[in-house]
Amino acid sequence: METNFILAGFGGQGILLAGTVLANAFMLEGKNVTWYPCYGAEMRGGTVNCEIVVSDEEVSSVHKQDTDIALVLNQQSFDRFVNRVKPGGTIVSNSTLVSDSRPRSDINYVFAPMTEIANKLGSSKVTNIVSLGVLASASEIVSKEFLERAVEKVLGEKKKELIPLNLKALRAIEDVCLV
Amino acid sequence: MGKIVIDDSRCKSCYICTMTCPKGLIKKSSKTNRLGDYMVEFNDEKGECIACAMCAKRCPDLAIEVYK
Amino acid sequence: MQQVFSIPKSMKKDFKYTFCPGCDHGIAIRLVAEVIDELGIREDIISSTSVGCSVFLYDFLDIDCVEAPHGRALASATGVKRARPDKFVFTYSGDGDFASIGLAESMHTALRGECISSICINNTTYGMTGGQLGPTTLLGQKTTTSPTGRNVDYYGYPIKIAEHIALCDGTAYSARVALDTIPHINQAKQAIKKAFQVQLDGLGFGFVEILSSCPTNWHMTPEDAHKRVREEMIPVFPLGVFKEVSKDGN
Amino acid sequence: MVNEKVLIKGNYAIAQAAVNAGCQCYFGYPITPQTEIGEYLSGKMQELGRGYVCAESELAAINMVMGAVSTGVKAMTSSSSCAVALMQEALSYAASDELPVVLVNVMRTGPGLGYIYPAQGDYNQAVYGGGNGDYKIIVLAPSTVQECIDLTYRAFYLAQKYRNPVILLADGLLGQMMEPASFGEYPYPEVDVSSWALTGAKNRDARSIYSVAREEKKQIQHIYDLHKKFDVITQNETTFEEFNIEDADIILTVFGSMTRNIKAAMNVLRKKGLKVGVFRPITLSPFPHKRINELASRGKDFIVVEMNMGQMFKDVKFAVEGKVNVDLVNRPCGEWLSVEEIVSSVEKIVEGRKQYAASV
Repeated sequence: METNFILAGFGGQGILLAGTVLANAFMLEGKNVTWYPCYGAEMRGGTVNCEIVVSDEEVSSVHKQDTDIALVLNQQSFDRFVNRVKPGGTIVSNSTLVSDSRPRSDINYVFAPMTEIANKLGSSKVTNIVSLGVLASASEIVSKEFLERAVEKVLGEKKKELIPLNLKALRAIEDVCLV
Repeated sequence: MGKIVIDDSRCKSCYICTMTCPKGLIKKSSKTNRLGDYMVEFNDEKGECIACAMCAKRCPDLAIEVYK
Repeated sequence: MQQVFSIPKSMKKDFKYTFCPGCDHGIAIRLVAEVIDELGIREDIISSTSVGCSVFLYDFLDIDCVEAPHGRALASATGVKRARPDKFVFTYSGDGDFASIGLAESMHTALRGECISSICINNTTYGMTGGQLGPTTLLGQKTTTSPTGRNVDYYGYPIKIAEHIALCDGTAYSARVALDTIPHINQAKQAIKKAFQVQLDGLGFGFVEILSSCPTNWHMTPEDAHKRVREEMIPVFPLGVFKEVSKDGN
Repeated sequence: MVNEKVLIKGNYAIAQAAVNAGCQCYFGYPITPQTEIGEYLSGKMQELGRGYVCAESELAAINMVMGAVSTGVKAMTSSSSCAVALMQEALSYAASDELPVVLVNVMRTGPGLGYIYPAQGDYNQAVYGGGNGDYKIIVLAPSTVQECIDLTYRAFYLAQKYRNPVILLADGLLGQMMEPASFGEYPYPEVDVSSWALTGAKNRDARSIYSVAREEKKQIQHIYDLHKKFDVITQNETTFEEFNIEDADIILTVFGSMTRNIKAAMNVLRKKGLKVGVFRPITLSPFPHKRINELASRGKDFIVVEMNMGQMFKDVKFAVEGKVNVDLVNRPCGEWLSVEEIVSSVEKIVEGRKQYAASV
């Protein structure tokens, strides 16, 4: 089985890093995975997204028009990607920056105030990792245990001091309900 | 007293040496090379050459050896 | 009798110059060979030459040599030096090669302060292709591509290479010399030696621009060509040392 | 742990593989989507005491590589499409000089500046070259990040073994994507370069490396020799990958990053009852003409799928010698072909062939 993810936000929100952590988690789980970025010419403030495909077989297509799960951290990304979610798929949104609208009836919506939670933890910079925690709660495919190991692997020795905060961010939301 | 030896196989008959020698000891000869140009010859009957090597230093084809 | 002037040891055995009669390349290469002999560096040399009459250096000098495309001698030399920093690396180019098609490579090699020595033969024309307007063609000079003479409105100005290279911070030595008279030939050899010495001392880029004649493309006798170097070129391209960094850093 | 899997970007994989292969010098100029190669190596090469120059242009960069490899060391540059165009002159020289230049082209779109979408428009540029004269380059086309590593190793080895320039033809997708891969160790023996490398004329005759023999006969002989050498390369080094070829009626032919889509399309088509196989040249030059011809002799039709206006298509057509049908499923540079599009295009072609067969 193959599952596609799109992670999107604005430059500076740590989207590519979140995607890297997610892809590492899948790799550690022994699955086949690809990570593919897309960003505009702007270095900061422009839109950024990356696509992650995980599969038990060889990944068939790194880049696809439609996706199973979208994780969006700002309004612009919500507006852009809500129509690319497959029927029956899920869009997970950062409700701190995305207004609660449900333009389609054939997909699932998850809203969580990710930036707000991150700020409470001490830094808006961990919004991306909070979002992965939400994603894990919303999707069976993503495992929090492997995400934890992936956080440790990606941050590594060089950013060791950041690991505890990020692990906390990952656990900040234990359960979310599909709405 | 000095002496120079001109390597005819290297000389291209540019005649710079004939105008360089302060004593006028190098002259066009009546022999021609493969391009039909007159070759140069060293003629020092009176033993005037002092091996100053000016001819050799200005020879673009390294065709002159100088002895003293 | 003792031989007082002979062919330098670093010349290839039985070499025959393939330059036109009266061409100063022959003298320039001899001076380079003499300097190599005097510094005792022949076995450590990897040189690079690019297209133009200068490319045939490898036929005359008994040293390792890699050919580069037109204008790229300095880039190729940079590669050699970075791969083998312990080797002695020099380039031998013409003005078209060094200052026109290869100007970016030349300037940047100087700016990086590569420990490379570079000889540039300036004869105010593209010799190998038959005497076209080059970067150093003098104002008023007629060439096959400036049939009425180089005028500023139409062709712009010639470049003063040695001065430009001297402005680069990575340059350790930059000089302009000529080959028209015996004293100038002697000075030229000293300049080449210094440009080589700054590399051996690890001071940076060493450069010598050599004003040379091209009797064939100037349509002159060799002697008249030397007269032109003296009377027309030197007033525009003054001889001298434009930069010299010494070992103590001054 | 050299065999441990790491999640790594194609560009970084190529760069680290170059380090492992013993690449002594890197020279480059930034251009998206391959800039990470130069960025990664700038720190790495300094750390290892190896050579690195931020060149003033791509022209300078590849000529620096030529200078460096002439001394017998391994060296490389990397660039992308429109900037690789600038390097063609040097590739022609390097082929004639027999210099083991390694060039990585992480393709973007074209013609002209193009955009940074993944593309396969430089097949002709790499395989047939933009430089002057009769010369041939070895071209390797990876399809996964793992293969970016494996073929970078192979590029350095083949370059020195045959004294021939090698192009690693990746694309923006492979350069930018991450995938689990492991480096292992450089798997090839070191090639003895002592018979030709320039190291200074100490205790031996002086050597010079140049592209032109000024005698007509020698120059002509040189070209014959270069091509004889490439015949040996073709004999020994042509590589390709096949899937479900044996019972296949139709062979989808593809190179590089598009391979995974094609394999997925093959699986879909097989489920629909079409006997489809996949053939992928790994060496685009030397191209596996012989194998394709064998398959054509067995009556298997070909459909070439590529992200350009039909460049490898011509080579496949040439290889089958008119024995079977060859069709093209393609998009211009940068426009991604999805599995669904490939499936429906192949179905249309098959239907068309059936109708044609019924009508004659």
